[in-house]
Formats: sequence, structure tokens, C-alpha cells
Amino acid sequence: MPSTAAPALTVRVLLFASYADTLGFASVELRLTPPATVGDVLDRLRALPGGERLPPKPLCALNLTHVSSDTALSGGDELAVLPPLAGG
Amino acid sequence: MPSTAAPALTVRVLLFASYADTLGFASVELRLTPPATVGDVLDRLRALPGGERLPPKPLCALNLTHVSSDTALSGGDELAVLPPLAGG
Amino acid sequence: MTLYLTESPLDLGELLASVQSPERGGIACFLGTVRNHHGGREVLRLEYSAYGPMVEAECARIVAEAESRWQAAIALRHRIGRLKIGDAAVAVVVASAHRDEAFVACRHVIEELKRRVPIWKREVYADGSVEWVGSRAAGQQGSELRVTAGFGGETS
Amino acid sequence: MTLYLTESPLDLGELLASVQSPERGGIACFLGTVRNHHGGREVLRLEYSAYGPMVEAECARIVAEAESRWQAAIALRHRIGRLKIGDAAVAVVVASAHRDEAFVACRHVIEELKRRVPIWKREVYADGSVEWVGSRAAGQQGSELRVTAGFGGETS
Repeated sequence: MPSTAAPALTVRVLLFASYADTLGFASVELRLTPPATVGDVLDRLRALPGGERLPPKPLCALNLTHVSSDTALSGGDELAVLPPLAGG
Repeated sequence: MPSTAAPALTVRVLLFASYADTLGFASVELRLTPPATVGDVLDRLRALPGGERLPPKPLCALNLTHVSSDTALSGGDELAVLPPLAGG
Repeated sequence: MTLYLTESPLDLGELLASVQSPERGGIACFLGTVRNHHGGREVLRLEYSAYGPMVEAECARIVAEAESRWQAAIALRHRIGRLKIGDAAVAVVVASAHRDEAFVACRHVIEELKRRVPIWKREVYADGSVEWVGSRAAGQQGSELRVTAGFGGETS
Repeated sequence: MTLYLTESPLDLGELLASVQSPERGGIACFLGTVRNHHGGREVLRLEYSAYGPMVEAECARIVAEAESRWQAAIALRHRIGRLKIGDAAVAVVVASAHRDEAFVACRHVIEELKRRVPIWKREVYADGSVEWVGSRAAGQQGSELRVTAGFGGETS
């Protein structure tokens, strides 16, 4: 990593249900160059095998709260990518 | 009873709750000259002590079904005069 | 024959069991319980009475109409007699394939029961007074009525 | 702290007891049970999974919002794990002074749960197939996803 870059931030990413099946894992620690948004994480996921199957705008939750894809990330955040909900 | 009159018809009248308290009885057999309607029974009740307290259009049920005051009566009918309902 | 009236405590579990089935995934219920206040006055207890045969007939009509209209299975029960604060006076349970029908039918049944089923309620208040609920108001059903002591009327 | 998720059978009586009080005379409930069919296919059983910590947080928000808006006491519970046909998956119980608030709040809570709470359902069909419910439809949440066998992905 170049010494001129801002320090990387680490985000814990959680996948569930069909998304975990599709990408083949349920959680991952991602290092991102700030400033980074939820959308940046989604782009990283899409580059992985199976990631092309993620929808254009999946539901996302940051630290247990629903957020949109332009939400900024901070180090230590927990970002969950949520398949279509089916509770009830 | 004059022999030229149609035979009288007998109707069983039931009163409930506050109406039974107001008129002082819960059931009575009334003899009416046909043709007779629910309204005729109400007029008879109004002529009794306490009957002036009946509302202009009380709920009435004839043989277990709600009816209006112009409904015709037949011998053997059961007519119930129902105070404001308070179930539930 | 279903009995819609009972003098026993209402058993929600029994009513649920009577309408549940594998095709019906949405169950809406309503329970009406005795409140400790009414019209700004403290209620101690109350007593429900009914025109029993007509309650059975009218409830059967309400349930049949709603079951047909919303493709639902419906259980309905009203308790009469002396009830304490917190006791359930009425229970409606509606099971349907989907929740929308279940909610709408449940609401409909309780509204129709209140509008059509001949049941009356006499409340005993903390100040010692006793009153037939609904009979003081000069609503569409008429004039003011007050509870009076009985007298021996007769006719015919 | 209230737990909104459980792996145990739902106990409606317990939820009722937790919201009843002498001031609240109207109680509306909703039970969602496992149906034996979905999308024209016969369902044998299913399994619910969840993002547990967020379920707790989001349910707490939904309940607090509705309790404040409708002056109600609300109990909410969702079961996860393996469920059989007929098992209750979700229960909502709302007690309020009057039935109107109870019905409206109960309906609101179940709709909000379905819209906001991260729970997923995998159905096992009579033809042997298994599917995450909602993931086949190309709805607003996106493109078609099919369940695939896992692979050992890694990143960072």
C-alpha cells in the first residue's frame, strides 16, 4: 500500500440466506480506501465469483440499521447485505 | 269480541335489559286485531306505565330477525323490543 | 350446533384450534376485555345479559356471511353473566389463506356483532351507581331511558 | 431486554399476558402459520433464518414506534429454525383502550415486520426442490438469484 494513501478502513461484511449461498461465504473482512461507501463494498462483492448475481440495489444494513448505497463507511462498521426479506 | 271482526292474533312480546326494567316485565302475550304491525305493538306498549319512555324507533326483532316497525305480524309471532345493544 | 354464547371464561386456544388448517396461514383475532373505566367513571364489574336464541341466530348469520365473503373460517364467542375487570367478554378468531382477508373479516365480524347482536351490559361503578350501557345516550335508537324499579304490568 | 426471536414454539397466552391491563379493553392479534402450499407448489416444511442482532434492533424500533403512535402495548415474536406445516412463525399482540387502535397497530406491525426485519425462509417442496422464498422474483430488490452450492470464496 502506498504511504501517501489514507489509512485503509476495515469493514465486516455479512451475507445471508441466498446471497451467502451465491457467493459461498457468510462473512468477510474487507479493507477499503477511504472515503468509501456501501456501494463500494457492493462493487467489490460483484467482482467475486457469483457476485454478478447480486441485484442492482440490494437491501443493506449498516450497524443494524437499513441504509442506502451512498452511505459512507467508517472503520469497524458492520455491513450486512440482505436478500429479499421473507419474515412473517 | 264482535263476531264480525277478524279473529284476534296473539303475539308474544319480549322486553330486555333497560326496557324490561322500565316497563316492569320481560314478556307478555298481546292480542291484536289484524292486520297488525310491529308499530301497533309499540303503540300498545307506550300506553302502559313507563311505556312513554320507549324511544320513537326502538330496535325490534321478529322471530329472531331484525325488522322495521311497519312489518306485519302473524299469530304466534315472537316480537322482541331491544334496547341499545352493548355486546362486545 | 355451535353455541356463540357461554357463561364460562373464553378459551382462545380452543377457538384457534377450531379454525386452523394447513391451507390457512393468516389468523387474526380480537379479544374484548372488561375495562376499569367507562365514560370517565371507574367500573367495578359488570353483567352481560342477552336474548339468547337471537344471539345464536344472528351470530350464525354474521359468521356465514363473512366466511363466504372472505373465504375464511371464523370462530366467535361471547360471554354473558358477571364479569370482572380484565375478563374477556368477546373473542373473534378468523383464519384465512392470507392475512388481508383475515384482518378485514375479523374487524367486520366484531363491528357486526356490536351492531346486530342482542346483548346488553350493566355496569357497576365505584360510586355505587348501576347503569345499562348505551341507554343514557340519546342516539339514533332514541330517547333517554333510566333504569327504574319494576312494577307489575300486564296486558292483553 | 425483550427477545423478539425464538427457536421455541410461540406461546400466544404468554404474549397476551404481557400486554393485557385493566385500561386496555381491545386486543388484536395476528398469527402467521406455515401453509402447505406456496406459489402453486406443495410445501413439506420450511426453515427460517435471521440476522439476529438486527432483528432485535429493528423489531424494537417497530414496536416503539407503534406503541407511541397508537397508545398501545405490543408483543411481537418470530420463530426461527425448522417449522412444520401449521406451526406459528410470527405472533403480534396489541392491547389498547379501544379496538380501532388495536386493529390498526396490529396490522401495521406485521406489515412493517415483513418490510423491514431481516428474516429469510427456505421452503422444502414435495417435488424435492428447496428454495429461498422471495429470491426468484425479479422485484424491486432486484435480479434473479438462484441457490447454488457453496464455494470457498475469500477476499480482503
